[in-house]
Amino acid sequence: MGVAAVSLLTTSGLTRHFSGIHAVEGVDFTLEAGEIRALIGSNGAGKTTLVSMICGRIPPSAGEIHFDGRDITRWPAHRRIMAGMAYTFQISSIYAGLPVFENVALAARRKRRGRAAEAATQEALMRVGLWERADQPAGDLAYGHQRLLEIAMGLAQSPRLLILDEPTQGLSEGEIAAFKALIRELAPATTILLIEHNMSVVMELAERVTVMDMGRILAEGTPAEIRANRAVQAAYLGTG
Amino acid sequence: MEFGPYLMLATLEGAVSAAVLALTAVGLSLVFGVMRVVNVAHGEFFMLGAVVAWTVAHWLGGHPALGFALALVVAPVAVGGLAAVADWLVLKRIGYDPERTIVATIGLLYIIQQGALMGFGPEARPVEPPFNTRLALPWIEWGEEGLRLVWPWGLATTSYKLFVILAAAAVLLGVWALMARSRAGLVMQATREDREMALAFAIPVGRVYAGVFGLGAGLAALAAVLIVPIQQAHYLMGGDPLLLSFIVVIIGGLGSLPGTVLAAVLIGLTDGIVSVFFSPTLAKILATLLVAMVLVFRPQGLFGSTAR
Amino acid sequence: MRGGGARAWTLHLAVLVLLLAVQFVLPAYHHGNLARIMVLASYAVGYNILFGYTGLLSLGHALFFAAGMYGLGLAIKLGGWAAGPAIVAGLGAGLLLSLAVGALALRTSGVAFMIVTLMFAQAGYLAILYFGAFTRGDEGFVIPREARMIMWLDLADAATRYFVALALFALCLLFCLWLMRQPLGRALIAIRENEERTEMLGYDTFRLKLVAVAISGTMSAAAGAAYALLFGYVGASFAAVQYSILPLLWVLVGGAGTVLGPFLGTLFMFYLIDIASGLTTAYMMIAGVVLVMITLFARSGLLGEARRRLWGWLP
Amino acid sequence: MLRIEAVDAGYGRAQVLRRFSLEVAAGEVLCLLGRNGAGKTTLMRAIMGHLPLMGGAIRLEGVELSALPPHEVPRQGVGYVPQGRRLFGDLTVAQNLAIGLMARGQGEETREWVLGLFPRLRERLGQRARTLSGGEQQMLATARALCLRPRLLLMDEPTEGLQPSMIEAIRQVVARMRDEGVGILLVEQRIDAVLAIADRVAFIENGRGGEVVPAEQLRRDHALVERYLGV
Repeated sequence: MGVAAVSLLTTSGLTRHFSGIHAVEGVDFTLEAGEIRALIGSNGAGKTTLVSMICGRIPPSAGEIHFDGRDITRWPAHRRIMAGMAYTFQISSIYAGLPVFENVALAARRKRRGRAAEAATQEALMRVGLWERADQPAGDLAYGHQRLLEIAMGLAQSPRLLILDEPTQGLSEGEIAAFKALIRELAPATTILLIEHNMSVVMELAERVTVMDMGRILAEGTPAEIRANRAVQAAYLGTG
Repeated sequence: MEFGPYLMLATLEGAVSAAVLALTAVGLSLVFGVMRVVNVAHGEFFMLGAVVAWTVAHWLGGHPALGFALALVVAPVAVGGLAAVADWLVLKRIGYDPERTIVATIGLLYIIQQGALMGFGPEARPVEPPFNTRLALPWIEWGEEGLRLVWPWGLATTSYKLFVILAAAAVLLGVWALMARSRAGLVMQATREDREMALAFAIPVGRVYAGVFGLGAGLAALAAVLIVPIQQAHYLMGGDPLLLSFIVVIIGGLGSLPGTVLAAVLIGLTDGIVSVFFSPTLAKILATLLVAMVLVFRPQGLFGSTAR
Repeated sequence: MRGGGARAWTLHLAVLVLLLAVQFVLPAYHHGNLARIMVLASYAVGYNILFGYTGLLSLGHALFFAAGMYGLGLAIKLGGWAAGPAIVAGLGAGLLLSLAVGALALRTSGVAFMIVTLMFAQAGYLAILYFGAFTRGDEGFVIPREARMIMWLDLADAATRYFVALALFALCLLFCLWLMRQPLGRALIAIRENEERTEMLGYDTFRLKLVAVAISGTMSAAAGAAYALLFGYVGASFAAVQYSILPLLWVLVGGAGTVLGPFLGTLFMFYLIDIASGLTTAYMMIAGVVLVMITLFARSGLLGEARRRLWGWLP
Repeated sequence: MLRIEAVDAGYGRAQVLRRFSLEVAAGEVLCLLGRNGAGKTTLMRAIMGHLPLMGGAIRLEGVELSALPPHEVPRQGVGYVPQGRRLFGDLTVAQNLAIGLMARGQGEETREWVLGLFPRLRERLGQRARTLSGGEQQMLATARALCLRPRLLLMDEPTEGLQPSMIEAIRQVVARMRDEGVGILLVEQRIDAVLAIADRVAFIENGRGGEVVPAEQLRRDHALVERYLGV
């Protein structure tokens, strides 16, 4: 067949309908190993639905998903995670009743045991700056810290593909700067797919940007190309 | 008796239990539909209805029709009122959390059941039917000179049993009219669909909940008043109606009124017919397993359309 | 939950030592009661693994308790087995039934899960009545004294009975304490706290829940088998819905998701009902009032409240 | 008219609004701008009483809304068009309107007035709300709120996912309400939608109130938008 390089993730014709509404319509999306990709678009454009299908939270109505050369369309979520995906939720979904340490340890234990899991937990918590709070109940953390905890849970899984759904929402300026530095450290060992509203984060981090509108991919390109794209300005920035 | 007439007799008996079951189950379904909680004490409200009916009839004396007529009014109102109070005192305070509601209503079940044991005693007590004419029924037979009507011995029902069927049908029609045609029905439907939006349109959701809980219990009590001249009042009589109502509500599709009535007729008739021909225990085992399987493989019920 | 390990083990071992010691000072009546409570508490510990730690509310555990009881009882009565192999039969029955029920019921969740488990248990109860020719239905049957021997141990003897009940209880308690410090136990707690998140961390939540049902069901069966063996009676009332609700009640009273809570709850309710039944025939009313009061005022039960307010390290 | 005074609100232990203050005058459209998660919908729910306040107060012409039980708030003349419309989907268009009319005891006259504003709905009276198109659903959600003859109208992303013609229709009705003296608090994401309708714009960031500026200023000063939205 002569496929030259296998992309880390491809979707073809991926579609999802919710009671008649086409949330995502025939999306062909490709992610190369090692890149940092941003996914942008206005509310309701279908970004979260698309990544939810990629990581198996919701089944697609039609289409296929390939990860690392394998057809994972029908895999349950946990199997995709074990194959190397990690997903952080848009609205932070943590174990509010458990200590911060245990939150991350649960993530680390999927691939490691005992001391190794504890070490990975500690490392992830130190990376996001939450190590001092390891023994607090996670529900007592401030909103911004809960977002960081989500990211730490993603890191602790040492994923090959890290999907971050609006990670900087609710973070302060200083925390956003630290987040950017962290993501730069992770690539290219980890491929990163980022849903983001904060344009400064998108423009500074992403190598390529994909724009969605009304369930379809509207444009794709480097940040500079996207910034210059009239169609994107009209649909997303609303200043066309 | 031959098979045909026998089947007809079984069907009639089944229709009586179907009628009473439909009333009871619609009460449970209403509570589940609007409030999204399962009331495990529903069977005890049924039992209370029977106990109140006996008490009213016993105190009033005179012609049985008098006591019965009074009980038809007093029992649903009293039991419904008690349920509304329980809603206010307990369920409202736990925020209608589905799991805690189940635990709390199990508690209510024990309290009501044991309260009845203390107040009413362990005996089964009969209530005299207001009228009870025996009606012999005809059967059609192929004779030597073609079709003819025969009156087989034993094929009979009573005027009271026919009344039960008609009364239940009338009440169900009333419930349907209430839900589909009245302002109160509109308010209940709006509350069921979106509690918060109901509040945003000035619907006092707390009072609607108390009212629905009371109405559900009242329907169970009414069903019990209808059946008690046939079955006797007993403090443990709530178990079977609860289980059967569960079955009916699940098969009919949780919270759907037409589905519930349809399922009640189906289950009531099958129960009546099957227990005439087979062991009632075996019938119950099969019905229970069937319901469990329906919930596992078709959670929207046999007659429900789609899951929400 | 890091640390606190040594303290927790010390506390639980101390409780077991205390239970070992009190038998020498207790009057015969309470001595017998405590043996019974320890067997029932083992049932509650098993129930708690599913309800308290995994967050699955079953209303059908009487089925597993009865599976242990009848598995053992029928093996002795019909098969003429000795007590030892009969225990294995009881445990096996509990394991198989819990796997089957779990595989089906876990396709549902929340209220539907409660109802499905309730229905399966009800079917089991009715089956016991239906096959009255073998089970003697409501009446039940007595296990003869000569069958209640394990090697040289005479289980009908009060002192032996107490020791065996304590051994069973200690086994269940320490197993639970150990399990909840293992990755498996932690994953079960994670499912209770946030199932979707747990799935998205790569855990096969269905399989884990099935394992929880199986552990919980088998432990319940062990308690059922022990009850039959120690007290010599097998009856359908142990399969009725009441015996599904009782462990829920005990666990709620003592504190769901605490290791010692089920024992405390069983002890408390046993004596509450014991005292109440001296006063009135309607002693189950006490259980009803307690259930309502717990849902209203003490969501986390005796030990749960203690953990929340006083000792955060309590397992 | 509407005074939000140093409101604290949130869910459980997570506080979303922090000492948030804002005023809406009669006859103006005030747009609330902020990123996802900034607390806009939380503010709407707090005004409606769906979320108990942890501190502060909300008053409508002197009446303390935050002291009323939630179902009394609409009776004070507060109409709510929530995000995602949240119609009573199993009920018909006519029944949805009937529930709106019931709230403040409005009669036939109000119904005719509302149907006059949205003639499309008149053709759909017997249809179930969930079978309407997205634009019609938004019309119905707006019409249902107008059935209260509100003094204050809360609209949460009313143009989300709509076609331009529908957006225009909604916008015209909003302008008309404003001219009749209704105070309108509008949450929007798209700058163009905001600029087209707003009199004033208030910013919200991490649950705290930011600047409140005339919409005019926003048209000129794009740096302001970038600061709050990062666009």
